[in-house]
Amino acid sequence: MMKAGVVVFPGSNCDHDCYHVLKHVCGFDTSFIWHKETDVSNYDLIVLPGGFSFGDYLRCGAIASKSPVMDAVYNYAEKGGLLLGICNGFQVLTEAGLLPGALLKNRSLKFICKFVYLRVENNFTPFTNLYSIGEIIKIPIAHMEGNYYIDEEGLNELKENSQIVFKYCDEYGEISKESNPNGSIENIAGIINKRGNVLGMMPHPERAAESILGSKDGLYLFKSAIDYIKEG
Amino acid sequence: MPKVRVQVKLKDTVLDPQGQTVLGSLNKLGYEFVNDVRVGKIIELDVENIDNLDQKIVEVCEKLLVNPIVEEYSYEIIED
Amino acid sequence: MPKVRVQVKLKDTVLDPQGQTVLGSLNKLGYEFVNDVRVGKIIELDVENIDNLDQKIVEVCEKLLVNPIVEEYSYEIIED
Amino acid sequence: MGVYEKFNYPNVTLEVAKEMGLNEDEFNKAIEILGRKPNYIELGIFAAMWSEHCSYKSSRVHLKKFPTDAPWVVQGPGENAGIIEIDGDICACFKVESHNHPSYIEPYQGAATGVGGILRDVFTMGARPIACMDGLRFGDITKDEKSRYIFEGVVSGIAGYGNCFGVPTVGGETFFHPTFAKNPLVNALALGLVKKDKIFKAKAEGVGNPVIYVGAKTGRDGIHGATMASEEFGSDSESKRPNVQIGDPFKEKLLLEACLELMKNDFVVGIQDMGAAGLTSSSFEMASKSGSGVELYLDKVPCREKGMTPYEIMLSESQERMLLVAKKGYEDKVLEIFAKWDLDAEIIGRVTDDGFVKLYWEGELVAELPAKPLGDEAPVYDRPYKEPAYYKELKHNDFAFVNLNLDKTFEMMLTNPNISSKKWIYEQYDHMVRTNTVVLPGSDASVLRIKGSKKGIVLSMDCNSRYCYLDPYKGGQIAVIEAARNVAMAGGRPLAISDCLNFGNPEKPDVMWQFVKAVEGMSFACEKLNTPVVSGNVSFYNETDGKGIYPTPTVVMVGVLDDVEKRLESFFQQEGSIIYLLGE
Ligand SMILES: Nc1ncnc2c1ncn2[C@@H]1O[C@H](COP(=O)(O)OP(=O)(O)O)[C@@H](O)[C@H]1O
Repeated sequence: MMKAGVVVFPGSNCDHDCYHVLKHVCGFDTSFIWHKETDVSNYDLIVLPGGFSFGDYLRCGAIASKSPVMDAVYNYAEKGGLLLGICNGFQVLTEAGLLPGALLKNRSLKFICKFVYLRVENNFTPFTNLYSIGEIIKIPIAHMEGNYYIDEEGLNELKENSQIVFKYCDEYGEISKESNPNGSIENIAGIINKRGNVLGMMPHPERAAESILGSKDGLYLFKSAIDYIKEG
Repeated sequence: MPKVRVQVKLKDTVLDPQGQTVLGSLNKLGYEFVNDVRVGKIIELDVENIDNLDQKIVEVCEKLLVNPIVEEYSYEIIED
Repeated sequence: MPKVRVQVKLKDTVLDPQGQTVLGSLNKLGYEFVNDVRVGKIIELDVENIDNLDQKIVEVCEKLLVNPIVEEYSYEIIED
Repeated sequence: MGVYEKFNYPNVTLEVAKEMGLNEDEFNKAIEILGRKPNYIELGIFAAMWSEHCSYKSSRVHLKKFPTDAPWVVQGPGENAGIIEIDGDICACFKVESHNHPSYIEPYQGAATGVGGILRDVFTMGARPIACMDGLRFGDITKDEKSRYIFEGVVSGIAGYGNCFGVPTVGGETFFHPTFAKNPLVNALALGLVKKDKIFKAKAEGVGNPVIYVGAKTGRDGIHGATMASEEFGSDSESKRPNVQIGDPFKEKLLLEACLELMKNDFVVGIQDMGAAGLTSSSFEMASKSGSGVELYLDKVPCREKGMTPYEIMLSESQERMLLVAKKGYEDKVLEIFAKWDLDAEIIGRVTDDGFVKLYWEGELVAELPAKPLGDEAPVYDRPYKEPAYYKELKHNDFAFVNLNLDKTFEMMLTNPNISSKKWIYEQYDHMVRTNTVVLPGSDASVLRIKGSKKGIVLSMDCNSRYCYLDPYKGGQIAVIEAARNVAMAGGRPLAISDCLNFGNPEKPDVMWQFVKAVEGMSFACEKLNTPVVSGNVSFYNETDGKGIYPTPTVVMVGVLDDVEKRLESFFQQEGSIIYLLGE
């Protein structure tokens, strides 16, 4: 059976949601990984969930990125393990240096929780192989600091390597200032590392993985990972 | 054009959860030489060289930049 | 016991939405003499008087307090 | 040197008692109960326990009129929150509470700590919070800057606390009217799930069992302002003035997880949060409910600020703290769990059986008070009430609309903040975390699924302050009925309510009349609908410059939906659907 782990920082609050989807919706053998643990070698997929890892004090994800478990997670990723950071998890990944760039306060300076549309920019990743390129999917966001920033050089590199995976758009796929909820550079909502095994995204696929929640579009992200793992 | 640097701090008696969390993290990372942490704000204003600058700055601080119920402030004018 | 005052600012090249919002409100309130605003952080540490204080502070800043991708910092030690 | 000399506590006189908020009768009653004059610390405890906020002295006689029973009621009023059965042994635990005055003083922190307080009420009972709601009242934000500032601060305070804690704020109510300009209302609801056999109560039983303090350190936050006559504390009194309470949602999240982990074990005897009047009300409540006593060693209480005195420690309202009683011999286990979550936990006392709360400071007995009489013999007032003049006048008023220009009226309505969309508010709240919200805010009622059950929980918060002003009896009825109707329209069966009664000064017969009538109207509606009141809160003295607010008895109706797949939203779903108009 495929094994998934959900890292739990003291202020994680989407940990149970991720656990629920991985275990009950996707059928992973799923366990929580406490932030003080130091061995994470035994997983097929590790998720850094959303929330406020350490109250989001100082900078979101900064303190979490220094916790003992992150050394182990770093090594796991170095070895090619599948790693997904959602929302606060994305922030932790940038702070830990596993993904480039940084997440700043939303342009509005306000927390935003709502459904948004995303355009799939790259379906050649372990997390998006079941989507088609240009597909428009509906997934909620819920964050205060989702405004992705990277300098020009970094941005060019992201583009050259097709590391931009999701962009905010409107329901017709239009990418514009209006469809950008937080001021993110070039409407970026999710990126992957060069090697292609570490994905960070602000939107919450686990909140859109059952039809009762109003969208199942996020489910295919997890299913993509399953397919990828199966194919070895 | 002068710059004004306003420092805003939580009053000493007001709980600073952020500072406490940072302190806890630093100590856990082995930086035991840090005994306390308080986090405040610094607001830098580029201003025009008006006559009653001091008075205006105080006004701006008390009207908008500072919440006197929990914060206190000081400022300095840095001529350019 | 010395105090260390660390100032953390967003780099000039990074847009500061908080500063822009403050600027907008100030101008709306009629304080036209303010031309630009940047908001940063000030982190005050109460520290022990260790030998290699400077070195340790730099370490603490680069390891945790500052994100070099978007921020820059300076610090001063205030003896007591 | 004893504590009283050391801290320079003044001699107790009627004047001092009055400064603390006790009147002459109450002061004499305190003397009668003790058989002697209370000392300064004891007097402070009387004042806190007998404050309107803690004792419900003006409302108690009337609250008795509420129906509180039904077969599905597991816990009615009297505990931290009410509990009803939802599906077999799955129960919902909920309560609404006000944080009006603090939100006027400091909107962000006032609202944030209001959310924090109500969440603690729910999880001290063993329930994991799964939803919050907020009922808000402000002045006219289109004209009044200050009201706008309060409004924005309150909304971000609720967001700041709830989002970080990780509970979805799934709905609420917002109303703007000049009557609330200087008395904004912030009513917060929390609802949690608990298994029927896992409910915890505020008990202090078992002689010798340790009393353990957990959570944040104690500071001088929110110590009753009136009691802080400055000279008594020496020259640095400025820094000792009461502080605004600051919320730390991250700490509260740790406290939640630690408490729930602790409660899985059977070595917890009882637990109580430290809300209003902090350590005072929690220790007295625990002792008096169990008919036991407690000894507390106040110098053991973890303090945030230097030089805190026993008086301040007893009356501090610092947030994110709990008091619990564990079985003797399990102290280490308790401390271990809190250490895992990086929280302070300290044994600060033990349970006795003499019916007294005894407070020690460095070995010295500094206060000794009987637990039960302080609660049971608290003053109760049947305050005079009288139909106000305005009511008669309004009755004869003709509200017919004249010269109505439809276009203008329509435009006026759409631009009125009371009618326009509340998206600006609820999009700042994480209303989806925990992935149970299956009808999102924006609909008349919100619906939550329960993982592992077919059923859903339906929630609606309602009150029309204007109706309640025009006719408090009917207004009270309408609040209950509207909430029930909203629940029904989402497909739910209304089961029970929690309420938050916001009124002006109860010492004014006009205000008291509004209160009595509203309670009677609500009672009538609750009886007819068979939806008892299982928890609630009263907030009086919402007055500034002698002007009270429109009476606002906020109602939260909780209902059950037998098949959550059958939930309904209150908007048109499809082109071509047929529209019916029901009723007259
Ligand atoms: N303070 C608030 N917090 C969260 N949701 C709110 C708040 N105020 C209003 N709402 C939501 O906005 C929607 C419309 O509210 P309201 O205009 O009061 O509805 P109605 O007038 O139909 O009762 C509801 O779904 C309600 O839950």
